[in-house]
Amino acid sequence: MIVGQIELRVCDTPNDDGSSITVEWNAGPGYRIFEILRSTEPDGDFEKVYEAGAGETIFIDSDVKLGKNYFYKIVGRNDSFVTNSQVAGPVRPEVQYFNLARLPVLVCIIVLFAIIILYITRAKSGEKLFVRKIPALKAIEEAIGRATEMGKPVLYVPGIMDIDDPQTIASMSILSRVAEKTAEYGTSLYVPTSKSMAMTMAQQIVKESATRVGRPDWYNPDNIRYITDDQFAYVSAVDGIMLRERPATNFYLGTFYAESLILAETGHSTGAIQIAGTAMPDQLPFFVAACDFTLLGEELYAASAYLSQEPVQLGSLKGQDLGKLLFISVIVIGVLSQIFNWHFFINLFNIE
Amino acid sequence: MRVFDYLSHLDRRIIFLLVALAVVIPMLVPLNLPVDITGPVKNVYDKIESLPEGSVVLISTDYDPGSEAELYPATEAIIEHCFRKNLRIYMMGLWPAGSELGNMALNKIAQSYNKKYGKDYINVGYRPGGQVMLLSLGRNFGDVIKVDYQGIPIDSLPLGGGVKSARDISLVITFSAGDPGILHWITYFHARYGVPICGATTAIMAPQMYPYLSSGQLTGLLGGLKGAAEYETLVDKKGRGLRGMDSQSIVHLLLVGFIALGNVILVYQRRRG
Amino acid sequence: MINTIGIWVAALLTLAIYSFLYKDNAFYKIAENIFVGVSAGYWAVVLWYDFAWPNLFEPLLTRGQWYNIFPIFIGVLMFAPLIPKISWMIRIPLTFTMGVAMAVSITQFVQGDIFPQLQATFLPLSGVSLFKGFSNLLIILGVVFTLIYFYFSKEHKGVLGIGAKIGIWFMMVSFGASFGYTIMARVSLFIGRIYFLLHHWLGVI
Amino acid sequence: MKTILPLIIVFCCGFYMLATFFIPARFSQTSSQTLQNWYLGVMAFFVFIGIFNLIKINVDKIQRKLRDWQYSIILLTFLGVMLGAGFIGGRDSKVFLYLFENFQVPLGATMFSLLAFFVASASFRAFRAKTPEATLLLIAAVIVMIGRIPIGYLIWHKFPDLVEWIMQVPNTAAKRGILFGIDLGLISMALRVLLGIERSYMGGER
Repeated sequence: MIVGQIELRVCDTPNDDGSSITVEWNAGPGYRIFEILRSTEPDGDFEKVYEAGAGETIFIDSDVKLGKNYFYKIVGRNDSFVTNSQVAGPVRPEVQYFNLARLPVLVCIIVLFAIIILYITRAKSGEKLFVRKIPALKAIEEAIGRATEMGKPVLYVPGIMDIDDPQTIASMSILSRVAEKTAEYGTSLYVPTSKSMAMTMAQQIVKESATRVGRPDWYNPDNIRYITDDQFAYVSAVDGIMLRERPATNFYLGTFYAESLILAETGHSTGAIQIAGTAMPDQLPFFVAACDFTLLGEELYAASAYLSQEPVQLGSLKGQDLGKLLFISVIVIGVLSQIFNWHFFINLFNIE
Repeated sequence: MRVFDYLSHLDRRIIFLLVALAVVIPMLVPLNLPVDITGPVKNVYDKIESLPEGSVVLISTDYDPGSEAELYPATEAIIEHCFRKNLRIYMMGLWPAGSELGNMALNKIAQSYNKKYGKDYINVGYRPGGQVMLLSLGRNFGDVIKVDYQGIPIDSLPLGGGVKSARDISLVITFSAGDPGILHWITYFHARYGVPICGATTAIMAPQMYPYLSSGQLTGLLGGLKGAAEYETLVDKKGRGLRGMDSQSIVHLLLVGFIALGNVILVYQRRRG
Repeated sequence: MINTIGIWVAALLTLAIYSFLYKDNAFYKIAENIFVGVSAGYWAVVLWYDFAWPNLFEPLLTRGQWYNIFPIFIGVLMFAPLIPKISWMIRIPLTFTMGVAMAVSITQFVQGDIFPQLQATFLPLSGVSLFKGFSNLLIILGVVFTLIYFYFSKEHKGVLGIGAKIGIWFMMVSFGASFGYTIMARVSLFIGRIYFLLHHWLGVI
Repeated sequence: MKTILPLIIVFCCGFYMLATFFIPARFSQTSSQTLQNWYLGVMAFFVFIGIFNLIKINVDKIQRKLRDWQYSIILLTFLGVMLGAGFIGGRDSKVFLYLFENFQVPLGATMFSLLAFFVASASFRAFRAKTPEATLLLIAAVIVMIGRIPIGYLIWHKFPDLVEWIMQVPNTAAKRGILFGIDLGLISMALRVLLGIERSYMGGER
């Protein structure tokens, strides 16, 4: 069996907190194990720090002290051979204060933030901003009106995730408008939630909304309640509410998983008008099939800005639109890079 | 055409009843509809066929009762094949509830092939720790696994003591319903130790695995119940997979029928204005 | 014995849930209330043992990390609405959670979603088979037209209107296909329940 | 105070967390880890206000003998047993696991499996060729449904390949386009929250 040389490279692990050294090696086939040895002197006593298998080529040594010099060597073995590599070093672990590998992410965030803030300031300065109509949003008010005429309640399901999910926040923002309208009309509003914090937030929102339209007496905290954190148990209870309270209008806005269709089909069987919206692409087909109106993906986020009609909020929508144009341009440049082999551009998008 | 008027207001409970019958009847009276064999499934079969007798296959049950319907039939079919080829099975699981399901299949099939626990197969149960655990497992099984699922010291079992590192494993087969699962085996066990990986995943996950199949990081793949049915055809042992596939075919055809009916009604209603 | 009871309980609860497909009834209500009761208790216990205890209380009580009194205080404020005078303080835990969560989502989505998805769209149009090239072009155009649909700043008329329309077509194909693709997995779940009833409970197959 | 303090908290926590993402040094990583642990802990701890609410509403229902009040007794009994078993006996206690395995798991699986019926009723109703868009939806769905089952292969052996192509090409394209929109919406939403422009979550105060 031919056993090749072992080529050894060591360096301070890039973009870390100075707690490790990266050891990499290249060896021919035939080795069974590699022993990685370390010392603080080039000709001092080397001690074994790691034993690697045949397929491994990299080891991160995190048992090192900041700012101290280290030397490494590797012993490759199989049943009949032992090969020593050259000693590599010195290498010293150091702290990095900026993760260079994440620079493209920082640039992307700054650019997106900048364009959104730019449009927000332009909107603040009184510039008129046009935003096209979103059909599902127009339907919200009509649907509440319908429930009022029928003397039936409105059901609002804010998704099954907690308030750490941006979709839940978007939903809460829409809830505040829905609550205003229902309070104004004096229609009951049920908000069952699957998470305790979401319940707390929804209670605050509905209460304030009622106060704002001068109907604090309308607010009933018992209508905004926690059911259970469990996905399907929550759905079984919401289905029960639909069948027993017979709401005339159902809103499903927020994060949904497989339960989307269970809710929408049960709601349909009770004859309710249904307005759904989610940024979960996998669940959109089911809402589109079973509901009367659906906010697709980004429209859920746009909804709160749109409903408020506040210039600052609308400004951020404009910023998002510029972001889309930016994405399209990046895609075009990327496709051109593929054709003309501009690997530099494509590699910008490699993220550790 | 009163029929269409009736159908356009068809009570959904009739649809529900038909769906239920379409599933239950084929389960009671198997139809044995033929199943085509796809490439990735054949690859799993060929890989197991190619292993010499006595090789150790590591089976990882990375699912729970939620995906039992899709993955358990595949578990049985593959264990069947391994025992028939006189391979030895080393079972573990990355999901807490998986090892119980694996045990059920293992004990059932071991009996019919007269295989002995400890010698021909063992189950070391649930192993938490994801990637870190898999990395140290490949290097040295002894670091991670000290006892089997019953608490018996691993070294006292002939098969347990014989497996020291990834080198002693000829093939890993993971039954995976999510994370941790098949991706961990590919990225941490195949990439590091070069052990070939085969997998059975839920139908939803299967398309995401195609890139790994084409790159060779994954040797073969059973997707969902259909994969299990194909495998049962290959090993010629009719089980839940084939039965389930009969039900699947009937339900799918029923749905296509419903859609066609819905459109006929639509055309009829349009004609009448 | 205890196992047999377990199987009977599971089987009867399964049937109780299915009875809901016919119409709402007392059996469904029983199953529903058992389900909510058991699961709410289950999650309270799990959330406590897996998150609240190890992240808040354990470091303070067993490792003496005194500064962990802060998050516990923040958590206890969940009861603030019970006292009208300080009820506004409920905003402190809410805003704390959201501040951390929103920041984490931003970095996670830029790094884990936007970058890899953009890169995956830089598909080769030359040097591949004609069919592959066509498919790649279709993906690129599909992404662009779908994005155009989500353009809010202009009325969807003229060229923009055509682009948005094509975007909708792509989405409709995607929705239909995803719907059809999921059916198998959903039916598998039902097969699993039927197998449980027929095999484990009744023992007929 | 009632508005300013929460806004300061959201701003500081948010931008500090953003900064730590780019700073590998130890103080940054440990503090960001600590903040994340706290946030997970606080959110989990909140479950007790939910349980409190659940108990309150059901006790109230029983006391006032509202419609279906009898069922609330069942709910509270099971809740009590689970909480008792879990907090006194521990989460590995026999009763706790038994109730989980023989009640919660089959109930969850059965609720989930209702989807087999609902995909049928939804497709009967929704997949009608009313408009060109609806027609596309319908055709794509039918092709995929037939191509996924063995009979599809018997009808035309390229059927499964066609399904794969639809899933990998037009489906991927549309999903990705939707995702980019979602990412932008999310980032702008998160930024509005961090800057205190979006405040409706605080009870709608503007």
